[in-house]
Amino acid sequence: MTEDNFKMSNKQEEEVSKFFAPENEKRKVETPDGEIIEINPLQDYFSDARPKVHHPNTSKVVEKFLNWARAESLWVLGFGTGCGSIEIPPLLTPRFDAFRFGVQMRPTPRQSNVIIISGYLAVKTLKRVIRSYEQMQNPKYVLALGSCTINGGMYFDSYNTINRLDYYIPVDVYVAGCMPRPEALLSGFGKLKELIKAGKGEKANEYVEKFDWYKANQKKIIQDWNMPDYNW
Amino acid sequence: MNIDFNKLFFTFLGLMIVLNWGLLMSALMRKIGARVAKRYGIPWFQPWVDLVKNYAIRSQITHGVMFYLGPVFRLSGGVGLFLFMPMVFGSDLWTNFSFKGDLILILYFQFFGMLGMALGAGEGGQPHSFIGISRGLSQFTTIEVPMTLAVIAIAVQYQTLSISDIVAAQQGGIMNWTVFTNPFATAAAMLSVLGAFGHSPFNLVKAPNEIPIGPPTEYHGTYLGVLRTNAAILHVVEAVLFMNLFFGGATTWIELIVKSFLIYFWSVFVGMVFPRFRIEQSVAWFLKIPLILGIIAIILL
Amino acid sequence: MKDLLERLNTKYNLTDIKYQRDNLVFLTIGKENTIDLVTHLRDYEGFTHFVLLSCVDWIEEGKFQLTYFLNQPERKYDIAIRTMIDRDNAEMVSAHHLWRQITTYQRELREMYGINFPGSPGVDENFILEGWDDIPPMRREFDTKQYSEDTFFPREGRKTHDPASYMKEKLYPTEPTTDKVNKTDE
Amino acid sequence: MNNLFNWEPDRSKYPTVKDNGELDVDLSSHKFTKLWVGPNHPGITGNMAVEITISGDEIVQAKTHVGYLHRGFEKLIERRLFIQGFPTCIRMCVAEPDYNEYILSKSIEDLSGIEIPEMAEWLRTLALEMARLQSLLRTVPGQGGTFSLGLGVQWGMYLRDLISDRFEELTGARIYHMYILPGGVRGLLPDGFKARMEENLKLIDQFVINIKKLMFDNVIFKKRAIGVGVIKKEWVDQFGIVGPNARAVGISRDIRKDYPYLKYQELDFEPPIAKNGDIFARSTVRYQELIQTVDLIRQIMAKMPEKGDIKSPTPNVLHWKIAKGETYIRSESSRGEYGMYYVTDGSDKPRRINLRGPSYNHAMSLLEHMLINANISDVHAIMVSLQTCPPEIER
Repeated sequence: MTEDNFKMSNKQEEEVSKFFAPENEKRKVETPDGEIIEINPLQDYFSDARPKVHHPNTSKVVEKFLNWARAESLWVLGFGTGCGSIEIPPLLTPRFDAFRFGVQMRPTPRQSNVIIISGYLAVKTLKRVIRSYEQMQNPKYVLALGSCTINGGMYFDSYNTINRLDYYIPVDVYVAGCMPRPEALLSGFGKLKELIKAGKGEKANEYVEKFDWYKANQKKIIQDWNMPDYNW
Repeated sequence: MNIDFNKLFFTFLGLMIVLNWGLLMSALMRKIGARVAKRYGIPWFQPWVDLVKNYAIRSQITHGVMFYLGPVFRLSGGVGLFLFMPMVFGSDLWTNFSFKGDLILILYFQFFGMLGMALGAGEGGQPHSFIGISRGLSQFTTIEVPMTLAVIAIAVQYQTLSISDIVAAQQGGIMNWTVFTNPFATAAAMLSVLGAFGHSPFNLVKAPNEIPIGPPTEYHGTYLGVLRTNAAILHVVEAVLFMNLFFGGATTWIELIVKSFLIYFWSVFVGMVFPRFRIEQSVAWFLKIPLILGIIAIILL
Repeated sequence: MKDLLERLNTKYNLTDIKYQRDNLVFLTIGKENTIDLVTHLRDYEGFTHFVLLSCVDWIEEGKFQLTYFLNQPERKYDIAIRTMIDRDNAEMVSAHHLWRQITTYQRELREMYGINFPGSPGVDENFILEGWDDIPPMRREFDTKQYSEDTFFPREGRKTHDPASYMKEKLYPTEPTTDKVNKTDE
Repeated sequence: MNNLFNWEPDRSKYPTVKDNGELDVDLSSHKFTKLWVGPNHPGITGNMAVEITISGDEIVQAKTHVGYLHRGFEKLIERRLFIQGFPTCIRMCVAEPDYNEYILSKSIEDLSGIEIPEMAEWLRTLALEMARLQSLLRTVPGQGGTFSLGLGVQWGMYLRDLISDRFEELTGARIYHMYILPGGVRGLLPDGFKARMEENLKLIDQFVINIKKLMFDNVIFKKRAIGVGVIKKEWVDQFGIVGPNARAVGISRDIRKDYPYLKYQELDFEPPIAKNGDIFARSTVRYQELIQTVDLIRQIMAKMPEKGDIKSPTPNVLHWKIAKGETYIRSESSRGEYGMYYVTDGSDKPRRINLRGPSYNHAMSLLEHMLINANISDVHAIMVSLQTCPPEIER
């Protein structure tokens, strides 16, 4: 198999990409360093594309069924961002066993639907959380744990932890406490399921609609923003 | 060219049965694992819900053409394996498209999905993917050696390359099964099946908490749904292959379900109590014990 | 312990000696001789375990106090060597060649206090903070609460009321209230 | 003198070293891959990252990145009263919060000259040992978990939850107990505590037998763990290795024995020691410690008095001023020497606190050093065997 067999001419390639997805055309972009480069979105992993709103299915019955499936199969990103992550292992082990409720851990953001922000977020972690959140696919949900995500909790005066999570990413359910017990977390999952089944789990679209506001907030506190604005 | 629509219909029906049984089987295995760990475990319908959820993901991204094709190749590997596998012995309808010499084709199809996946996941650009791919290919190559030896031993023993004929030769009592007539070949193959199913100690392709989760790291939504569909089919069909070759085949669907469950359970059982090998240890292990067993099986013929 | 200090006193100019416990002594030495003393203790007195390198900000005196904690595992002594350096243009001789972990401590002090350790590997790299452009946060003049309120979006707390006046206002709304307290909680 | 310190790893193999001492790692040559293990990685211990460069499966460069959990505790406690520091400081390391409570309370008592009653000392010892038991129930099977032996982890976490229940009875909280406060402890043992604890310890006795069969007698576990991640004896002082990691090399250093605190003098125990310093030796040491901790808890419960004073009088906590002074308090956590440097200046707030966590050395300089020439499969195993805990590195 040589490479030539698969290679289309440049013109063909352009036509194909125009036909399938206009956002995959070649174009010039400005990198975070201020350099202007030409990219081919099909080959390069650089994106300056804004996120898109993905509307729910127009058929209500179908959407209801899909929402039921989404609610019963919550795949959680295994990213322990703060001290709340100490209560995640008990959640998955015999005592509390969240698997009963369709909660499973996934190691990669691509495959997960729920991100648990387990407690306080240092600014350095916030950057990674935003990246992970944006790499997750629509629909996606955020479960914020602990009082630190609500108003800073006991770190209200710390110079390195954020005070309000909902200024940076949209939050579906808050679980209060320091730290919240696994039972509270399970109840939070229950609440999230109710929201999804009622069709209210559309926070991913809300993020897109208020994208500029969120980005402005994020850029205000993350000083060295050396990544594209949106990482898919 | 005349198309046998009756055959096509039953093949498709068989595929659906195999798919659903594969999903149920994976749920059962996870439930058994949970019970050993003193947990209640997932609900039995969880794999179906996961599948629907994955297909219902709204947004999808791509890394290029091969990235699209990776899961497709993988699925065609699984379905191809199914198409040429006689499922129920003695039934004209459930033997799919098996023919004389299908044994060779099936050995090829086992590798096919892996290669397609390698191309697709490689284009994903995630380092974990291609570390997993290189591990998977090197391990699979070594699995093939004892496995092929065992298959050759059986082919020589029964003087045929047709799976249906091999099953036919094993009928008429439990003592006619290959597991008793040719124990060394069976042992070699049953050890290599551990690697084929990808449970611990040979789960270093996906290797949770090492290179999470190997090749499918970048796959999501529909891609992942396709991969999971394929996994469900592949696990059953591979179990059926071993059932046909070594454990006397199945004359009814019930027998097929029981036997494939037991064969798959064997790999889960081993995986429950053994940690994972490193890649060079895994390769060395396959080239030691199963290989020697396979060579003995050849020599004893 | 006492004999050890007598021996050291003949060689070095030690001041401010204070026994916190029988086996823990704090002492002060000039900036020039600090690394010399630490090396001497390590090589000849068996203080092979380096416990801690810390810094205390005495902003009133315009000094940073660096504390080197050494431990003698065989005879179970601890010595804490204090040394005072200037707060402006804070700089100290690097000790990274003595113990491996000192590199990490010096990176932290560089970032948190702005003390420079010329020659220490990777001392200018980011350690904990990322893209920090304010004054080093552990210095006393850095007001973390002010910074937090300015940078992160603080959520207004619950309204608190003075119980007496609030009740009065609720119960007797016609009467004009004089001392209505309506401040926000932190 | 310097040549005695064999700091640089074996670089005789690929890649070549340039004349100026730098490694010839050119990423564009496609011979090397840069890989981030963490912070979003299920195998990482806590929220940290290791940036590794691999050639094939072998690691040629490693660098630890921390700061993802930085909350600025030392700054925060500087602007809180002495008593306000007590609920704040325990969040410094989540796995064993009681050690934070103990070293902070002990520092304040040491500087203001408060003696605590005997009953409080016993209760503190009990709380610390229970915290150690909790931590070991996570780490010992966790080592198997790094090799994908998840079964032991599940069993261990169940028992850990039972000990959490006992903590809840004793202190009212599951994770952040806030039990040991300056001057004593917050409460006596509840009725029937000892009997329920004994029931749980019996389960742990059974678990200890099972985990030996599952892990330490397992062929593949031995194959993965023996000879991997070796710490050499001379590194112990060079890198400041403490606790079980030092004991696995054969150097017996245990704060509980060397600098006895609380009631450890009255307890009968001998810290376990292993020789080889590899992952297997370290997990064996931890396994022996698990058995020993169960025994210690039994001893404490047998020897402690039934009733007694649990709190010494302290000044009014709202106007508590401590004269100028400084001290260093250390204790032996399950990871090793856990100390606090505490400076007061005569005001009602501390001038400076500095936590000395064992992970500070283990996860930074030592891990970076050990990972070179290791296999990529062993990164996680080495990290867990050092028992790194990121929150105590960056506080």
